[in-house]
Amino acid sequence: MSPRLQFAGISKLFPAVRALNDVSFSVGAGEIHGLLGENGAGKSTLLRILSGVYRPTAGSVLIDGKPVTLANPVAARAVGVAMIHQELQQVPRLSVAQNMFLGHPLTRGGIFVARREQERRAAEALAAIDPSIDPAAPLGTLKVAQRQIVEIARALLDRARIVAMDEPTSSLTPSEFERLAEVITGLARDGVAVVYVSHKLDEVFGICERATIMRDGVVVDSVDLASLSEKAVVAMMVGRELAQEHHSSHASGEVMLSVRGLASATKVRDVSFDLHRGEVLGIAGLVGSGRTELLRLLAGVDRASAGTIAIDGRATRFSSPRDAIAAGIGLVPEERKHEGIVPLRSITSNMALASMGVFAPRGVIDHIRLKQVAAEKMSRVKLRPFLLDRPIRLFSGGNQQKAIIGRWLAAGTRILLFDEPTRGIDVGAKAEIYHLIEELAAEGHSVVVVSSELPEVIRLADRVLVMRDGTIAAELDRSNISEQAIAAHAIPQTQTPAAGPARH
Amino acid sequence: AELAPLNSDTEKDRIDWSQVEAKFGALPKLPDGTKAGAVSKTLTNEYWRSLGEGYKAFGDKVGVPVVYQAAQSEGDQLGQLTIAEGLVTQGYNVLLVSPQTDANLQPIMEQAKAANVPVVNVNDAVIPQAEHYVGNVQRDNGVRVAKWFIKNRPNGGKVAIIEGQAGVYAAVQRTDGFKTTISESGKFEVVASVPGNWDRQTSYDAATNILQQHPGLIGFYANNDGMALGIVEAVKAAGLQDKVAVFGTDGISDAYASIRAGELTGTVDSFPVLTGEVALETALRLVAGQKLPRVVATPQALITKDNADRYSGTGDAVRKALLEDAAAGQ
Amino acid sequence: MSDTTLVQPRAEFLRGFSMRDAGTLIGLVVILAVFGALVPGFFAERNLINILQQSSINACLALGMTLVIISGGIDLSVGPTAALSAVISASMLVAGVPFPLAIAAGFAIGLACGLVNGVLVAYVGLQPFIVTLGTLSTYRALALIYTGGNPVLGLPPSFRAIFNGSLFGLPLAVIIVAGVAVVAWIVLKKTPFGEYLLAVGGNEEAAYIAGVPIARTKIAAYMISGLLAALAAQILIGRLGAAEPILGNLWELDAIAAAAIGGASLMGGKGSVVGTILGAVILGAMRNGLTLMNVQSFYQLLATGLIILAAMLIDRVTRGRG
Amino acid sequence: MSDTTLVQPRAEFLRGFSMRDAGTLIGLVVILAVFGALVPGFFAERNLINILQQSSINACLALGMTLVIISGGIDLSVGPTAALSAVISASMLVAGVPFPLAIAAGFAIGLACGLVNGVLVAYVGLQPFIVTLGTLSTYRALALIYTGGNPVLGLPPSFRAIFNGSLFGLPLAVIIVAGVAVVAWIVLKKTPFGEYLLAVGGNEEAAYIAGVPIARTKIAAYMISGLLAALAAQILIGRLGAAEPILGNLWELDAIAAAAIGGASLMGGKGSVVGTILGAVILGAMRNGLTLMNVQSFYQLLATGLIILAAMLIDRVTRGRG
Ligand SMILES: Nc1ncnc2c1ncn2[C@@H]1O[C@H](COP(=O)(O)OP(=O)(O)OP(=O)(O)O)[C@@H](O)[C@H]1O
Ligand SMILES: Nc1ncnc2c1ncn2[C@@H]1O[C@H](COP(=O)(O)OP(=O)(O)OP(=O)(O)O)[C@@H](O)[C@H]1O
Ligand SMILES: [Mg+2]
Ligand SMILES: [Mg+2]
Repeated sequence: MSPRLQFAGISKLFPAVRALNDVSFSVGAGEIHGLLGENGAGKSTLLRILSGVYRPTAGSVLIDGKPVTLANPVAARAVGVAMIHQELQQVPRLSVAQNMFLGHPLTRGGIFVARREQERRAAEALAAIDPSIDPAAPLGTLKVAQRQIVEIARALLDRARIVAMDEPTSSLTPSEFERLAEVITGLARDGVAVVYVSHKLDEVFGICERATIMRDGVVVDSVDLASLSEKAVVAMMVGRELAQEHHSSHASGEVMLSVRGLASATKVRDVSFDLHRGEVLGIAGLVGSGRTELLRLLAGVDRASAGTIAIDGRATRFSSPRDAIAAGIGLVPEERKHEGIVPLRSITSNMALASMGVFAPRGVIDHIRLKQVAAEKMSRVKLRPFLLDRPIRLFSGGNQQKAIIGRWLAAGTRILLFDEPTRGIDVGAKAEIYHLIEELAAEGHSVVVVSSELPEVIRLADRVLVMRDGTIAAELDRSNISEQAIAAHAIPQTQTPAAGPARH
Repeated sequence: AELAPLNSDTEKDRIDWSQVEAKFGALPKLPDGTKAGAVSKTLTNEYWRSLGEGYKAFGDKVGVPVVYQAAQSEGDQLGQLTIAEGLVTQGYNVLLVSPQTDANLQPIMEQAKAANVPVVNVNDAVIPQAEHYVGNVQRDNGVRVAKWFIKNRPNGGKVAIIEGQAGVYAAVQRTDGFKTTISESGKFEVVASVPGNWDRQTSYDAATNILQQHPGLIGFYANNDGMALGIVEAVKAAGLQDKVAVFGTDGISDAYASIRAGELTGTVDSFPVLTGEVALETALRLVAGQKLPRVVATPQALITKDNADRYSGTGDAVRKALLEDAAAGQ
Repeated sequence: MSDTTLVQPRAEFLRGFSMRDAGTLIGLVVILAVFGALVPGFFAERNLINILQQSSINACLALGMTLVIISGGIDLSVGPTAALSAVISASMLVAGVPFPLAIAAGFAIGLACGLVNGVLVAYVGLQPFIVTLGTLSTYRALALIYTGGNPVLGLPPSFRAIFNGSLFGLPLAVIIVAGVAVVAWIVLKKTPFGEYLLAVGGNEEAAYIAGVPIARTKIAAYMISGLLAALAAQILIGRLGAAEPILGNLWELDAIAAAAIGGASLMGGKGSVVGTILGAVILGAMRNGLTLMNVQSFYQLLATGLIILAAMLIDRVTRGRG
Repeated sequence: MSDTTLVQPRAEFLRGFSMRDAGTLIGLVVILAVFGALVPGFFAERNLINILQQSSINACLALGMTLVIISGGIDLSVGPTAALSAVISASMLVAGVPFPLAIAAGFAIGLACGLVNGVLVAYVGLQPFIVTLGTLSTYRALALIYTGGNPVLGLPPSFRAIFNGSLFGLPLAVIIVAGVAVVAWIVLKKTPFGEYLLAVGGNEEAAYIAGVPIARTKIAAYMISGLLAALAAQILIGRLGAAEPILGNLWELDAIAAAAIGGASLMGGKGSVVGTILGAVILGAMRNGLTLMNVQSFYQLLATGLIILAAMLIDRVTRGRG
């Protein structure tokens, strides 16, 4: 019997980039197939071909042994392909349900949108993962994690034969993943072929029997995961062994940043802490506990309603990010596409944006110097492909993130605030970024890392602040940091702490 | 009976402004509280401001208050309709309208009729249903300039026309009058007839291009004075002021100044102040119940350096000069 | 999640009438109050009807413009589209063609003009502003060439009566446009097409991936705009009794102003039928009030500019950033 | 990481002259070729200089417009800004104020007009289209009120000589505008402000977080647009010898057309100085050619529309989607 889904010799050429080269593998009905690879390996490109967004330069896609023409997303949907895109593809002004049914609305008599019916069906689909999401709410009022859940639920509505998921959990918590895993295994039981892309290897090992590993646009191998260790898979992805890194602390006693009684108009209240030179401070907490908002206050993006921020002992007031940047603070934001990059501009321009004064000491940009610095910083963050003049929108998410980190390196920032620094970033790059963060700390930078991935916090932080309901619920020093301890403080007291950092 | 659509240039039921008093006597006494409302195209053109001055002047003379409004720009058709409708609702006894186009004030004719308010169409665009029209013959503007060329440039030559906004009545008529008359003489060639959109800069550029392509050109006719003054600058910039005659239309004060300075060759003045006076007088005679011919023709004259002074004195002096012209049958 | 408040059903009416529309309404109320205080007779029934009638043509165009703007486009060619439709309908009427046929021909012209705009935007991928700037000249030129620049006169009185009558004391034009507004509201709020418009203007890529027919949605928006321009043309020639090739000069600016005052964002993805109608009435009331106050035209122009800015400011203040 | 070939340095000239500009250039060449074939003397040196001179004012405005468009805005008020600047400079000149002072006053007016636009857009957060639609009326009204609607005549010939002269056979206006273009090119390509403009128009939120002074960048763009409108006004009154309050009518459309033909995207974040200049010359060559061919006015209007569309199409075809 022919496999449900088969890629046969797929190649894709973009101007100046060969994103895919002769990719072939297949996925059987009822199989959950992992697709692994570093940033830029070509995973999203392959899935975008499957979902009709791109057309392959060569090769074909076969479903149940028959070649199919995937000329556009409608055609792909028609042959039973549903896809969750890596970048959230949503219309903020429409409701959750409208977004889920966009392009194929339920109607009454073919004329009017059957709103109630859509909302009912949407609620059903959402219920499997997060029943708290209101299908009638405008999508724009949801948080990233909820928006991602909506995206997943949308794919479930289709009752497709093939479901492709491109990093569906990048903003989700482990407990949300668990519910998603149940949904996915349910799909597989019903005979759906699932292609699952994630940089979180534990997830892939958790739900996939088989996986295809890609590197630089080619298939390295399709393997049975049961017979392999994570380490071996990682080695295949990155083409080398990743050294097991251990935490090392560079914190000094010198206070760099001192926050007292900080509050925002909306969520954050009474936050006080010190950040030392060379320290990596982790901030953990549930979704919506106010971590992002706290970072935005520190970075001058939002204005504080009360409290003080002192840098090197001097009290400062930020009325815009400019002030914070001048004081040596830089934010690597959570929503890269909307808050991080200027899509049409080159890597170099994106990098230089925060430090124009440095590159143009006399009003005119010193392009020679700019290029040198860009080359230097981008090789430090290991940009791939190394095309500094190429618009950043053409890079994979992980590489966009590297450019944003490079931005702060170029600006000589002393205090770096990372909001979910490795969301959507592969194991290799992740290790690079961890390493980078440690290097920065060792050089005397101070770093704040907000992360929903507890292993990440544990790996990096010298000290962890746990946020709950907009304020700091606990402070854990290195010796006390553990997943259990963090979870215990993150969850509102009235609930019984479950094992692991469960939320909701 | 249905009125035949008005053509102000050819209507037979007409009277020259100079004959009105002779035929219909002095202005009769008006009902108490008579007030007149007037709306014209735009105040951004001196011509229409002068017309308003004429209304005001005559209104002051006979003790009738006049409200004078204009649309915000030339071509603002619905805005002008709104203004005119406002005047009807406010209960003016007579309306003087200078419509943007032949049609845009048509509803006013009906509303005014229902309210028993006479309407006088003053100059330029012609409402076909208008029962009363005061103004000059648009075509005649062009004819007069053409005649000047035929008389003063007996050897003929190449001439060019810079037109107003495409499709506007006055522009079409003036252009046609000039073109037909000068072509009939057989000695002249109209080498260009292109739009200047009532705009000085556009006319300047067009004139520059025409002069460059036809170095032997002997004259320009422009549909208004603003454009003519733009052409004058282009002619000066090309160093051809002695060879190229430039004519405008309207007789605004800048045109007079330029004529006196020897730059603009001439303009066809249609005496807007006087036109305003005559128009309001006509309107008030209607209010008083007189039956007047459908068209009251107002004067115009070709102004050149030779006669500029004769037509640019005070209101009364000009009136006298024009009455003399009328008597002399010019 | 504690936001259960959001799930409670709201009345359908309130769904249609957003916070943003409330801002526009406040703007209208302020302007009406000011004129009411300054102009005696401003609130007379006759004058209020005048305001509605005088706003109706702009409102009609602005509704089409709103849909185009929501789709992320703009239609500068509405005036010339109306002119072309008007002269062709009118010359057929004068030639004795039956009304329904002549009117249908006018509508067909409007649809065709919109189709050309839409195809150039959606399939060829040109920028809406520049496409409709080009067709603005082209359609106007066609109308002028077709008529030789002359107005088409002598429309049958019975035709004029269609668009010129009254019903329950309201001008038919007002009723027709109100009907159009209701349909537009339903289309935007209740039909897949309305969703597609919002999606295409709000996030074209997401809409494409979701399978929204991008090109067809955009083309339909321009065709509706063309159709409504043709309808405005019929109303106007009914009122004027003549069709001129230069009719509709600068209509696009008023229509865009009405849509923008009503909350449409020229970045696309946002706009309100109710707001647009309020915006058109704000502009109409302003013109009417200034005329009744006998404000000299230069100062009227000044007031026009300032009131547009003021309407936007009031709205801005009442709804906060966003 | 094998794509090192792409990192090789290209000549700086080629960097400034992008693929997109090549598309515009081809459009220009096609239009020149057509007119050259149809109009004898079109390629005469004198005529080519005429074309440049006649394009210079629009090019000047379009450069400012390009910066505003890149920042994600639009400036409809350039014409009235120019008019206000012109009548104030001119009346000072006529009153005997020394040239530098009168010219400086004109420039100050331009900057002030731009400042008002910029503040309303950047600080108050209103939509650029509607803000400048409002100031379009407001500034025009101020110019009309200031002059009572009359042109200001009798500019000193020595003043006129400043903007009206020639250098190396080229009109001074052309040289001035070329200089402005070079400066604009440098600003856009070589200065932080240029990067800020592109970033603000490309992704305002990201630019803000990266520390770009959003408000100041936008305001500066509008002020430059105002300043260049004032410069265009000085050139024009030098040429015409009179300053009219109605000067600059519809300038905004030509300027936007030039910028759009040259590749500026009205969505912001994209635009080219070279392209804009080519766009202005395309429009200028078209007007010139049509006049020389003595095309009748209706057909000129038709040709104007069609050529704008053709220029966009040629460009579109030569560069592919995007
Ligand atoms: N539209 C495009 N034009 C040009 N190049 C592209 C385009 N889209 C993707 N690429 C390039 O193709 C390569 C593969 O990218 P892709 O997004 O498929 O990677 P990925 O494996 O999904 O990475 P990530 O894990 O970061 O999501 C990258 O080098 C990327 O820069
Ligand atoms: N009620 C809300 N409506 C709309 N946006 C919200 C709301 N609450 C929070 N946000 C936005 O969602 C983002 C995350 O919010 P917050 O700082 O509260 O959470 P967090 O602890 O960082 O959690 P996470 O980033 O994991 O979602 C921020 O950008 C914030 O502005
Ligand atoms: Mg990807
Ligand atoms: Mg967060």
